[in-house]
Amino acid sequence: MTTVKLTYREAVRAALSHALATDERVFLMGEDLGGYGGAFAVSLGLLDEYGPERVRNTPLSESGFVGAGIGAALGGMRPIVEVMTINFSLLALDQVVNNAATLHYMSGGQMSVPLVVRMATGGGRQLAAQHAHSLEAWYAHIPGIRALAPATVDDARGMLLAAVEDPDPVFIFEHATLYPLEDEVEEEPRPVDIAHAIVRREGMDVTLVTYGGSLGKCLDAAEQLQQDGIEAEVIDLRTLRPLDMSTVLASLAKTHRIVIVDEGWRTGSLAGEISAQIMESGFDLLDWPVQRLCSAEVPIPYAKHLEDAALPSAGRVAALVREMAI
Amino acid sequence: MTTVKLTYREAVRAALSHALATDERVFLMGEDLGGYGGAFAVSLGLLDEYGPERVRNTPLSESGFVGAGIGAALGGMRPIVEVMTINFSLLALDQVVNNAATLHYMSGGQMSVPLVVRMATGGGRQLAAQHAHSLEAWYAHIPGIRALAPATVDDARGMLLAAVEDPDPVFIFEHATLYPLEDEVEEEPRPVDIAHAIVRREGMDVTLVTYGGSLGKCLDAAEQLQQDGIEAEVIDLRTLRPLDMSTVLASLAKTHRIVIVDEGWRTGSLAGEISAQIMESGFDLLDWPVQRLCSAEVPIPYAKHLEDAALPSAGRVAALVREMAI
Amino acid sequence: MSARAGGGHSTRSRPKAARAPTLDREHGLELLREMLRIRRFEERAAELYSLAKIRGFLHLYIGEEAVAVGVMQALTPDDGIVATYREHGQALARGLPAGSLMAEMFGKANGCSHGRGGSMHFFDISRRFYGGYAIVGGGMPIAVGLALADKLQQRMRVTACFFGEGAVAEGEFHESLNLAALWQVPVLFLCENNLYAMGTPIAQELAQTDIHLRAESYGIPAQAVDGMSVLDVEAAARVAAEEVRSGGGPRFLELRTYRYRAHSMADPDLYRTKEEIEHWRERDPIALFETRLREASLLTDADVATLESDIATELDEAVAVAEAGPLEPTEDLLKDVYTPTGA
Amino acid sequence: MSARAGGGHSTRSRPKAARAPTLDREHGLELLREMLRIRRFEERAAELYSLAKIRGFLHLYIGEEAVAVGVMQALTPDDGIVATYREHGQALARGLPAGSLMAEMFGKANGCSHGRGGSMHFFDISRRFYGGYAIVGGGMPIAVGLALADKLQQRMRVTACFFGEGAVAEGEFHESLNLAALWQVPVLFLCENNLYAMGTPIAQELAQTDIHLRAESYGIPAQAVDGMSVLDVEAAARVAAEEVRSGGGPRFLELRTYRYRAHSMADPDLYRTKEEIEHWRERDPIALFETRLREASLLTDADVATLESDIATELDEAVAVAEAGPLEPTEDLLKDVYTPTGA
Ligand SMILES: Cc1ncc(C[n+]2csc(CCOP(=O)(O)OP(=O)(O)O)c2C)c(N)n1
Ligand SMILES: Cc1ncc(C[n+]2csc(CCOP(=O)(O)OP(=O)(O)O)c2C)c(N)n1
Ligand SMILES: [Mg+2]
Ligand SMILES: [Mg+2]
Repeated sequence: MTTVKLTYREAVRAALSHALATDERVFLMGEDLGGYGGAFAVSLGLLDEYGPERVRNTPLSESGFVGAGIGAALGGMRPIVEVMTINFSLLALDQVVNNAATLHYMSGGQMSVPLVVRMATGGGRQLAAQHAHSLEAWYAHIPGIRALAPATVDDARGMLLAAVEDPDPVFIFEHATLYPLEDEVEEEPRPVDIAHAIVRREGMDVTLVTYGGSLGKCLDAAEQLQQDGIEAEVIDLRTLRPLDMSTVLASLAKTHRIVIVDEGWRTGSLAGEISAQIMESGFDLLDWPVQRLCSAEVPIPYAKHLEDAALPSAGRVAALVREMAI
Repeated sequence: MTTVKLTYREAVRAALSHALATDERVFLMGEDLGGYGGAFAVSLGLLDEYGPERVRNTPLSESGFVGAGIGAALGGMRPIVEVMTINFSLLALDQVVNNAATLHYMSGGQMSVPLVVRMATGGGRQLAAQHAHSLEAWYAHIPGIRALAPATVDDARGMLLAAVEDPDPVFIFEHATLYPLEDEVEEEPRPVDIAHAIVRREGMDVTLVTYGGSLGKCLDAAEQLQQDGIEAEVIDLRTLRPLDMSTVLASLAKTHRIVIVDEGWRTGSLAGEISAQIMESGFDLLDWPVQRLCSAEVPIPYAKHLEDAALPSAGRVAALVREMAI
Repeated sequence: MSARAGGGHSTRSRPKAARAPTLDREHGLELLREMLRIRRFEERAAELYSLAKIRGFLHLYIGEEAVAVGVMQALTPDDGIVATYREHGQALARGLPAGSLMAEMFGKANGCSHGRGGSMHFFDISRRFYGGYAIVGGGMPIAVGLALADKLQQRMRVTACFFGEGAVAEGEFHESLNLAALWQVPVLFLCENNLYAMGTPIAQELAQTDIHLRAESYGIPAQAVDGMSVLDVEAAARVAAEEVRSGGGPRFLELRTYRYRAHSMADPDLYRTKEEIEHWRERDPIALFETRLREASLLTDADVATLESDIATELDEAVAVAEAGPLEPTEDLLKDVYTPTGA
Repeated sequence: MSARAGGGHSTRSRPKAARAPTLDREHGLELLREMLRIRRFEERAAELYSLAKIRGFLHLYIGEEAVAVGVMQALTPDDGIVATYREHGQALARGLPAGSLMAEMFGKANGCSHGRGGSMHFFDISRRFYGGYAIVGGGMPIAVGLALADKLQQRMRVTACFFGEGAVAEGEFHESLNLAALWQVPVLFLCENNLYAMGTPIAQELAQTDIHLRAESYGIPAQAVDGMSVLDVEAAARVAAEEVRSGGGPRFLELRTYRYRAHSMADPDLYRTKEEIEHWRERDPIALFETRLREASLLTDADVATLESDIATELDEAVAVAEAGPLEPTEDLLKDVYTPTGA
């Protein structure tokens, strides 16, 4: 197995390039795919390689081009749409909920919408309240779509390839702080299993469940806890809809304590849903009530110390675990 | 105390009329407030009484007129905006999240947005997947706004009046099946307390927590259960954000068993959030894991038998309670 | 009746009389039959609604038949169609079997959407009938995308996108027209201007009520057409569809029409006068066309009787199909949320 | 440089030369000072960004100063302003203290938004500066609403709404213009057409690149103005603002300008040529105006030296204010999510 070193950004780009090269139905569409290569330069270079028909620069029209992606998917294409950030994706939610998620079911199974929509999510870059939110929980609420949150370089590439093969609308949330992350991956791009969560670190004492931009924080917290002799298991959910609870419950059966770390606002968070499902299916396994660490319920502020205080951190994860009487 | 008999629809209208009559900053804005009196004829007659400046018919432009409502609120008015249904409100979510909910905080407290937005929600009328969803959980996720779900005739009137007095954006979700509901209320319109949930029926054996269109179903279920000798307490949440958990926990301390009934889709539902909060604050009170009854995770279908199967019902609430080994 | 009062179309720019296609007996009968089928179908639907056989929202097209029928003449089976919740006319004219539509409205599994959509959500992909969208304006970006797919795959076909004049105020209208014009995709926009969006007259919806002028501001060739004349509609649609099909980019027709019935069965219709409706009934597309055919000696009383009885038979059968249709098993409630995959 | 290449403004309809206001020394110095203040402020901000004193996104207005300064001449303190994330120029021209802006970008509690907004979200309600919107197009409905409030309360004032040409493609642009025209509210739309939306040239954004023509399609009187000439901008803005203020309904100015710097500090600026930028630098609004004043003998070297040194002092003080400013206590993180009420 030959491996290469890629950044998360390059991994997404490699997947895009692979999809464009191997499936002529694939095309990219989004704002500033031209000169910019997208807001995060993910697709930089692809326009030159594949031309403006297949790497299609769009105007600022989120509802329009997400809807056009749905239509193009119905027309036999495999569009990969980039919405710059999840904050702007609110402009397209009508198309997402009322059309993309609905058409297959409402047409009695006649129509499928093989659409992929990628977007950056999350805070941590001092961009303030119109650029920093994490609304993945909303997408995870919608039947008819899949929601993926690649947290590693390998998943950034492999999940996108799996998404392109999926017959239904898939939404991919790339935490904006991850793009520079570097890792060694297999040279050959290939889809990964998007049906399952994964244990990223094993441990006996407590389970940390997380996804996306918070995975690194949980792994750091696990390091900190190890110094106190606490062995934390870290689960990366990977797919936010449909949720794979079996991996979570298997871990709980071992550790009997669980903390969910989620950058979304606490009330109505995905963390809340997971806690509720544990309530329903893992109640007897619990030695301690499930805990959540989420973002503070504020529009994320610009000032660094305030933003830091608003978002989950490794230190706060570790502190919460230490309170759990282990 | 003089009382009058009003329908839910008339109660909302009475509140609108009262607000228009007593506060000249108030005006109504929404689609078809003219000939139709709004999609549900709630404001019928008010145009004649208050004229087209204060009862303002809008074009189909959800983002535009919700945004204009925010602006008018900043400009010293007290707009009451009607969005026909929560399904169409997706078109306005950018204005809701990125502006209405954010401006007070992000301006360091300089600006307030005293805006009221009303909309119908929910299924049960065979309107299919673009007219039948319950997305209140999404609104309940957003810091900076209040979310109200009047389930009774009295609340339909009094919550709206309280909302108009609130300095921040308030979203009111009126379940579309409630408009014909009739009840006796005090003659004089007055705001009600919107800070607290309320016990609608007392019972010792199990607590049913619900809101909006599901309150009636829970009360019916409680009747059914009584025949089996099970005394159900029924709590109407009333305000979905911020949540009043104290009333829920007080009831739990008495019954030790709880079922949450919520017409939203299960995964990521408000019911999940409440379950998670009970996990965190009421774990030791539980004799049985918290249960949820939500809508099936499908785009709500048109056919009556399928729609019935998808939505919560009194029968299914009762059945779930009976499984709880009381 | 002045434009201001909301009862009439703007006179600032009158619909241009499109060149009439030559009218022979066969074509004349075909157009008349299609319009009558729609009208009788909907009258039947209204009755069945009163009998509670049909539920939910039911939006009738009565008065607007010339639009769907005229446009459909210009389309081939290869072309795609995107419509609204008021789409019975388009569906019938497209050739969806009346029985599958009736069954859909009965909520039966043999309905064109398996009973899951109802009146507002007809789909038939085998006929490239892409629905049935009930969010006003929501179908428009989808039509642009279907057309984009054709362009990318070098298929010379048209996507016909129907919507009401109420949709013109929505942001999605604007984004769709801009995208279509910018990318020069083969979409034919068909604005059914019936002067009202529910109870709101056009003058309270749009600052510029000459909708085709609005379309032109995106650089899309546009034209207003008398939507009560099936021949005018057909003529204009043929020209426009041909231009779209041959790579000329998007085209836009504003079809000026009127609905005689209320917005939906739930609408008490308080926002317009009886006189206004009567005025428009004098321009009834079916009556007008019938007269024209008779005057040209292309139609006899016997022809009409045959048409009516054929249609009555077709509709009786459609209702029977609907009545006899099975309900989707409740156990299948969760089916088809996701597309089944091989694995 | 052709319009196609994205490097120039459309020549199909040239900006009309608005009547120049009489130029006296005092006014000339004022305009020059305001433009220079903006430029020097932003140069300072760029430096401070490199030093990581300022973080997040920083969008510079350099090159576009004539727009904010010219427009602001036409507004009274009673008028309201809605702007975008590229709003330093408007804020300074409006009279927000440079120190409060600098402190905001430093994330300090004495910033105009208490450090919660940063560069993209300046607010100062005491000066009716309503911000600072970073969702493209998102401020436009709000401006319509502010204007509606004025109309409802019979206040004769203007809401000035700034946005870029990129916003023109958004649905919210369309809905806002239609509402404003339909309701005839006193809003002055100010499209800062700098030819690019991030890296996308206008020809890839809009099917109709003559934006003022687009505005006219809503029945809003509109005009293209040379946005590099502060006097042209001022003249056009005075006329338009007066018409708005006196109840004439909305007006629309397309201000043709150019930004010399990258879209934001994060932008490597790969989408346009050095030559194109150089070409535009020859039309630098500050240099042009300085020359004009000198030619009219209204400006001396000493004046310029004084201006520069006054501004340098002002900015030194602003930076000192920012440096010295306190951080909002972390305990106050949850403050002001909701408005405190008496109860
Ligand atoms: C986004 C959205 N807003 C509101 C509605 C409610 N609604 C349904 S039909 C309609 C009027 C549409 O008028 P028009 O587009 O002219 O079509 P017509 O019904 O006249 O054929 C409205 C407001 C909706 N379905 N979708
Ligand atoms: C709705 C939305 N989509 C995308 C973005 C990302 N974005 C920020 S600025 C910008 C370009 C806007 O261009 P324009 O309106 O011309 O203003 P300019 O920056 O040139 O002043 C884009 C695409 C955004 N902020 N909001
Ligand atoms: Mg209409
Ligand atoms: Mg620009």
